[in-house]
Amino acid sequence: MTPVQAVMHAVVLLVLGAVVTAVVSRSRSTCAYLALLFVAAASALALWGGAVRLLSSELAPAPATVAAVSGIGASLTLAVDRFSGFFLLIIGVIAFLSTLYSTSYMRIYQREHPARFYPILLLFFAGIIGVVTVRDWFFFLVFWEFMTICSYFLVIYDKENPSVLRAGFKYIVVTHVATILILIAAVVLWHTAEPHSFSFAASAQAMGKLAETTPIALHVLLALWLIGFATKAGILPFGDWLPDAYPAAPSGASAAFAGTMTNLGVYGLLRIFVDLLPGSQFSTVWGVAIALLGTGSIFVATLASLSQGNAKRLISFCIIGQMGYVFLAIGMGAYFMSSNPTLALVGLLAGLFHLMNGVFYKSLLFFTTGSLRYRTGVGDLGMMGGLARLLPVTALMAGIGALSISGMPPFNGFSSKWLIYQVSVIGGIGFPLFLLFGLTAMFISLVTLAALFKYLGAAFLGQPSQHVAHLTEKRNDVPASMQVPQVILGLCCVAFGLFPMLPLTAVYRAVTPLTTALSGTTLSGALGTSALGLTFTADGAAAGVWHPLASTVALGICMAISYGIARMAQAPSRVVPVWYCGVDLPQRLGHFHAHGFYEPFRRAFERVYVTTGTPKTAYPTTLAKIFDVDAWLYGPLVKAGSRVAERFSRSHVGIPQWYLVWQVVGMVLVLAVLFSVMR
Amino acid sequence: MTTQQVIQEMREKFGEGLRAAEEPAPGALYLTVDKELIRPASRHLQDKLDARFVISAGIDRLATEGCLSVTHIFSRDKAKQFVCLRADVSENGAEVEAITPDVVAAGWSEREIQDLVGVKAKGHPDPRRLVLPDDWPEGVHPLRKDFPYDANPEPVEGAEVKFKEAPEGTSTVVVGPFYPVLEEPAQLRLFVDGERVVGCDYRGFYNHRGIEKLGDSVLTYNQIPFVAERICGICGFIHSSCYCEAAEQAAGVQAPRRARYIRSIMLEVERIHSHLLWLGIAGHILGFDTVLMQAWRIREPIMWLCEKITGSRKSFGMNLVGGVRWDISPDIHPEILDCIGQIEKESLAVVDAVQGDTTLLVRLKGVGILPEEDARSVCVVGPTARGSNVDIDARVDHPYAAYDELQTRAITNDGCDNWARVVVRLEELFESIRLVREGLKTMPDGPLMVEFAEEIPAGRQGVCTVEAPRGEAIHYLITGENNRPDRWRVRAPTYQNLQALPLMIKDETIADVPITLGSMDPCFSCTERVETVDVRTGRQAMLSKEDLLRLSQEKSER
Amino acid sequence: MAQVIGLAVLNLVLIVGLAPLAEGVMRRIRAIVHSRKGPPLIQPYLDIMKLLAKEDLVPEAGMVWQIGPTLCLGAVLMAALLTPLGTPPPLAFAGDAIVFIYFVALAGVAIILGGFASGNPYAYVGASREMMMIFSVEPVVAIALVTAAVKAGSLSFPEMMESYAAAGPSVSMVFAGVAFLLALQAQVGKLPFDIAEADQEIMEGPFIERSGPGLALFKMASYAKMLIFGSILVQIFVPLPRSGLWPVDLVVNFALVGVLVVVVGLVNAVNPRLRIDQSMSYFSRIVVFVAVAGLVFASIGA
Amino acid sequence: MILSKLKEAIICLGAGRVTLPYPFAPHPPAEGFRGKVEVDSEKCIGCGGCANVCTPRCIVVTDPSQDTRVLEFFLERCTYCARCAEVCPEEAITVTEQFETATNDTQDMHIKAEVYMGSCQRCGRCFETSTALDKLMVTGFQGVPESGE
Repeated sequence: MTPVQAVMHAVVLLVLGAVVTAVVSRSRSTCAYLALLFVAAASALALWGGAVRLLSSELAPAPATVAAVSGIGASLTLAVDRFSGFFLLIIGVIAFLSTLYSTSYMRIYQREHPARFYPILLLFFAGIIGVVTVRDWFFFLVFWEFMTICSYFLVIYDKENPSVLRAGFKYIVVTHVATILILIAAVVLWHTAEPHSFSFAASAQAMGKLAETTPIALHVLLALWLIGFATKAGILPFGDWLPDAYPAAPSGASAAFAGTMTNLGVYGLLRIFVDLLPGSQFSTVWGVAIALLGTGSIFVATLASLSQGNAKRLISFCIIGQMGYVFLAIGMGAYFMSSNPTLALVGLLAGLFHLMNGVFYKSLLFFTTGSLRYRTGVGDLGMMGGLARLLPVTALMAGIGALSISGMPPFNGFSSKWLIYQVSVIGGIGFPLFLLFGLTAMFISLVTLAALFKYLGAAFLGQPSQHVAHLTEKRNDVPASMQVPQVILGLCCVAFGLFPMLPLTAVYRAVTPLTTALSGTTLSGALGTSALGLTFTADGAAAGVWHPLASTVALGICMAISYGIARMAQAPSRVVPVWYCGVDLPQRLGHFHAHGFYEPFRRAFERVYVTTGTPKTAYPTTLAKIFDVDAWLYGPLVKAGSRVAERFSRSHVGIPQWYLVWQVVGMVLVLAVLFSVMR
Repeated sequence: MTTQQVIQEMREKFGEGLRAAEEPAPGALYLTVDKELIRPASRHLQDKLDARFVISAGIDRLATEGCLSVTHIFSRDKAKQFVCLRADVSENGAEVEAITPDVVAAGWSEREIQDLVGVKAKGHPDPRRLVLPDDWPEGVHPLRKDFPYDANPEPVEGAEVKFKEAPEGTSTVVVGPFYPVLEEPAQLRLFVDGERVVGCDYRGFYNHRGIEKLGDSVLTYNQIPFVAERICGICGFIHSSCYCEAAEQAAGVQAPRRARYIRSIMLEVERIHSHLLWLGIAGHILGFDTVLMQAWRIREPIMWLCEKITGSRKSFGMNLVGGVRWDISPDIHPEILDCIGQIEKESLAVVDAVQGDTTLLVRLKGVGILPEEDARSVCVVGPTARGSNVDIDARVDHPYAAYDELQTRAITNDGCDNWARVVVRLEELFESIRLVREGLKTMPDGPLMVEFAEEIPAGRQGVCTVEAPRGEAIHYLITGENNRPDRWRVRAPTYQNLQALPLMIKDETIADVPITLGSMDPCFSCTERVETVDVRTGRQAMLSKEDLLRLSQEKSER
Repeated sequence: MAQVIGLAVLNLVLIVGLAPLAEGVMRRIRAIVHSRKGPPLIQPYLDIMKLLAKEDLVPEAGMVWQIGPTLCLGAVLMAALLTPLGTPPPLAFAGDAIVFIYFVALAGVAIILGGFASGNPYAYVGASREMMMIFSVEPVVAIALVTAAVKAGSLSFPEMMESYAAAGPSVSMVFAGVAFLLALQAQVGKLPFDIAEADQEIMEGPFIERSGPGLALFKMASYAKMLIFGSILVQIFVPLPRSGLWPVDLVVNFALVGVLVVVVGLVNAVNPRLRIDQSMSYFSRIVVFVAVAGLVFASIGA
Repeated sequence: MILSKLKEAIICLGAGRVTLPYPFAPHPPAEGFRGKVEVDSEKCIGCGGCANVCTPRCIVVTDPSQDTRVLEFFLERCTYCARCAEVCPEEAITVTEQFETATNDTQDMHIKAEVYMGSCQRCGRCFETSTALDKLMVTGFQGVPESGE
């Protein structure tokens, strides 16, 4: 069985599974376990396919054409190259874990029918697998759209909640704008290609042609792609849907989105800018643009996350920030592709490694928020507190996730961020803007830490609020099927932090075949020969070192020394109540409300990201207005269509007429502009 | 407006409701009204007659006149006059209409009367217990005459004081009773959003020493000055002087001129030391311990001077009703002048340095704002008021001791913030130095004590105010039998100033709360002098509440 | 290997052994400014010994609280192992400037999480302030170190030292050094930046529930930071001629750190505490300006 | 700002060290300091005036027998106002400059003065005779006194 066959089988299995689960959906548990079974099988196939391809020495497998729509030059062409294989591995892991998690988690939705979840989840995975294997823009968009629609239904699963419907509507509008942009770009390339074809190979040629004839048109196309994929990846200002949609979806689905769907934005980006795009000057210019977008997202989204009161919303903003890191790294990698292959390699490695690490801790953090919701029924951080006593394992895993996402050594987030900083500092010597980006990223990783500490501090530590006080008396962690995914991801965070060379090798194998620019580089040439530590070597000189294992052992020894000092005098210890200036305070009054964390800092930066729903501050700066995408772009759309959305989601069928019209009109307009430019 | 005009206007307004009006001594007008009229009469005094609320006193007159009475004392500063508005209620259903809705500043004193004398304030916006301990039984009022001064009622088990609820979305930060910058116990519950204070609630009176009760049940006229001196550890002389002046007023005598000069000089010396002490504390609150150390170093000579003049650094023990015990002999004048000259020089250097210290200024300017209208409505006193541009100063408005001859001025500042209060105090420091010099120069010769021909008759009243470093202290006295007062009412300045704290710290940060509290130079022990038993708070793991209670009682027994 | 272990032991012994002395010197300076006699120089040693033997009072706070002091001192010692003290940093093969910054931040993490875990509202306020101090100060440290890295073309400490010693003084490094010096005051938690502890306001903030050995470890960590950051400042931002004989370099290093201790002690004695928002704006406006100027000069090669 | 810091430094450093070596070196109080009182029971005539003016009531007068009057000073409660010394007609109470009164034994702060007095034949109250001879005459001739009323 070739990888392509494995993938096809996986898709078929998932579609079949969707039908089966829909049929048996009368029983919640049967439905759940059957879904798990199908996903497990499909995941195994995807993993197998991905692993085989990554390990094989074959660089560029021939695409297999399954079906063709000859009239428009589109064909269902599938191929699993190493890059796809890398994504298949991620998809396989996350699909299985999030389905496993959902089997228990979905019990909290007693009102909703399971048929609205499992079959759609399975179709969603099928769509994602399709997206990363297809080699034709037409079918790429088919799978893309399939995935988007499925995810939309997952987002609005809790349909009784009006805010969920609003979030879902915003999501589908925004992502369809992105789809249209990608579609426009595809149509333009189809038009340019001789003969008219949607296939990737043809588009690469078409881009090469455009680069020579009308570079402006190619720039516009690249901008469309960038915006389109950045929207899916959640990069601000286009990814504004993300902090609304992720919290709305059930946690299992959110974890699946965070682990798979957002990453497809990066997949598309790399396909375009590294794989298909010829010509160095384009990657240089757009590399800076991508890095700039990434840095902007890092800055704005992470600062916005500080002021969030809802656990999932807080993490959603952090995720945007982490995507920003990936974009920053990829942007820098693209920038250096023509000038400095080592830096380019390390940049791309850092980006994809960070993406991979992100998959683990982002999904892990969504799982932990789900576990909190599962046990306490609340999602608002202000209503939690002291839950480490109730959910010790979840608390530990949330701690690991928090330290990973904020890049604390020796967890995995640090290893990839360390690489990003290396590239930005050493690359910044030649291009100082990257220094600024790198320092912003460093600063923001502390803000990420702060935001996640808000999550940990408000949810797990301290005194419980009166809402959860009755729960925290005894330990009652979530069921095993929810714990196992958390623990596996937590262990991955630790393991990949301690042994970064292992995943980096995989990333290296995935990314180098994409472009000839990297063909002269080797992993050991860039990051040293040691199997355990990273020695970043730029221009032949060692520029930075990070040896996680040695550092961790040394830290362990230092901690042992500290502990030894502490126990030197054998001081006795005694458990005492918390001291409130000498008064007996009821426990609930010791609860520190999440809203108060970093209040002065939050106040200083609150205008960076303004959301609808909050009263608008009369703040005149253009920065606030620019980032306030809600107000000038999405807000009016959402507002205008909210009633339609309601009907739409209730009926579950069809797409509103006006929306289609808008899509067609918009497409025609943009096409007209493009063609007029190209003439 | 003269006294007659005031009486005239009140009579026109309230007719027969105004039962009596008398002015036994200049500067104190006593009005008695029907209890139904107490609220309109107070409102009229405040709004139309430009009277500032000072304090209320609840008085048990069951034995003499068969009633309980409530006296609200107002000050008409420009007319240099106190107006005491009295209403009587019967013992059954002792209830009188609250004036707090109109006279905001009366909030605490009406609650205090509720606690101690048992006259309910009907319609009080916040009728919670103020003074009595949490576990004090209901219906026991320690300032009633039938309550023995050493009685100790059985504590109520499981009693808990009612605090305000924190607003939604805020956290509670408990400040005190044990808190590093509050040298005395008081509990402030801050409702915070992060660092920002959105509201607060106060619970104090942990330090009750039953001084008023002692004064009208145990001590004699000439013993009270020594207890009054111990109302405060910093401005003790103020209280003993104030008491003596009030008692002299009630007795209808005046201390000799020289004694009054000595009182004035010592009061100013006390102000110098207190302001320097406060400057140090303010520095300490900001973590600027160098200011603490240096301000106290500068202050130290004056403590030695006091020891030299009176025999003690603090608690001078100088005052008696009718005069002072020791002279300030001309031999010591050069030493005093040297000492205050040195202090003036060093203080000027400090002021010069501090004024340009931007790190200090950013912590003080624009923080702890108390706008003038708020300062007037809550009736804050002393530098707290003068820092908000309210020009009241008891030395000017109600001259006592030798201030009719030693002219001073009320030093005001319109900054309304913590820095304004600092500036007012620093200027007052130099003003005090000037007054000491002038007092020494113009002090007349003469006796130190006035001879009393006979015992002070019962039923006389006296009210006097003295400008303490923190603001005006008020002593109100009704003479009684057995060589002791029938009622002795004390109000320390902090009592009134503390009520402005919620306004001052609203929307400030937690970091600014201590310095804002410090900027009014709070003195809790002065504020809390009424109760008869120690409050038992602060449960410790090792000692049970009962153990602590037992220990404290053993300690206070001989 | 033996050399690494030897150097590591030397670093740890020097940092742990001398840190309380530096604190003692600062207390003495404070006392002189206060016109006081002041405690003996060894008082911090006695304090630590006393605390180590005292009963540890534990609120019902769980594991995060328990691990706090150990992690904090452990991370600081780990940072000490990455610090050049005139000698090369013993763990130079395991981490560079970025790793150093993050291990210092890890010490803050221990304080903050421990504070949150103690369940005291004051600890929450304090930990929240500590976090804000970290992200106002750490960027300055990062910018300064990155400036040095840009000048040296490498992020590892030995390379930076060598390259600066070879290249001699430059404008950018002076700016970076000044920025680092200004941040030093906050890094070691001295006035006017002891905002997170602020004993007059929030009673030691995150440490409010700490007592006994736990408090001793936090105190040691905070004392040790003075020597670590002092040495970094001396070694990275002062163009010292190297004698090549490590004991001499070591003595020179500690002599200069001693000067820094006096400076920090003096600033500590003559300042009131700033508010957290004031300190944040101080660092964002003034210090970041100085640091970025250094960076700009560095990128134009000055 | 730098200027004012310098001024502050000058103030601080100009003062030099002001910490006193006390308690390692003695530090006497100013002349006229009111410290612990001393009682000369020889001079005391048992009039009780001191007990009458004592605000903290730390002077207790008891008459255990008809010709003995005991004055007890419980000085741990003393507020050092020196009123007792002021009113004492015989100057039997003097104020010393002793202020180091910390002790582990409360007995150190107790003074007991016994005054032998005559008792009035009529009312039985104690009174002080003008001379010692008179006292002897009063008490000696009466033998062992009976218990008082």
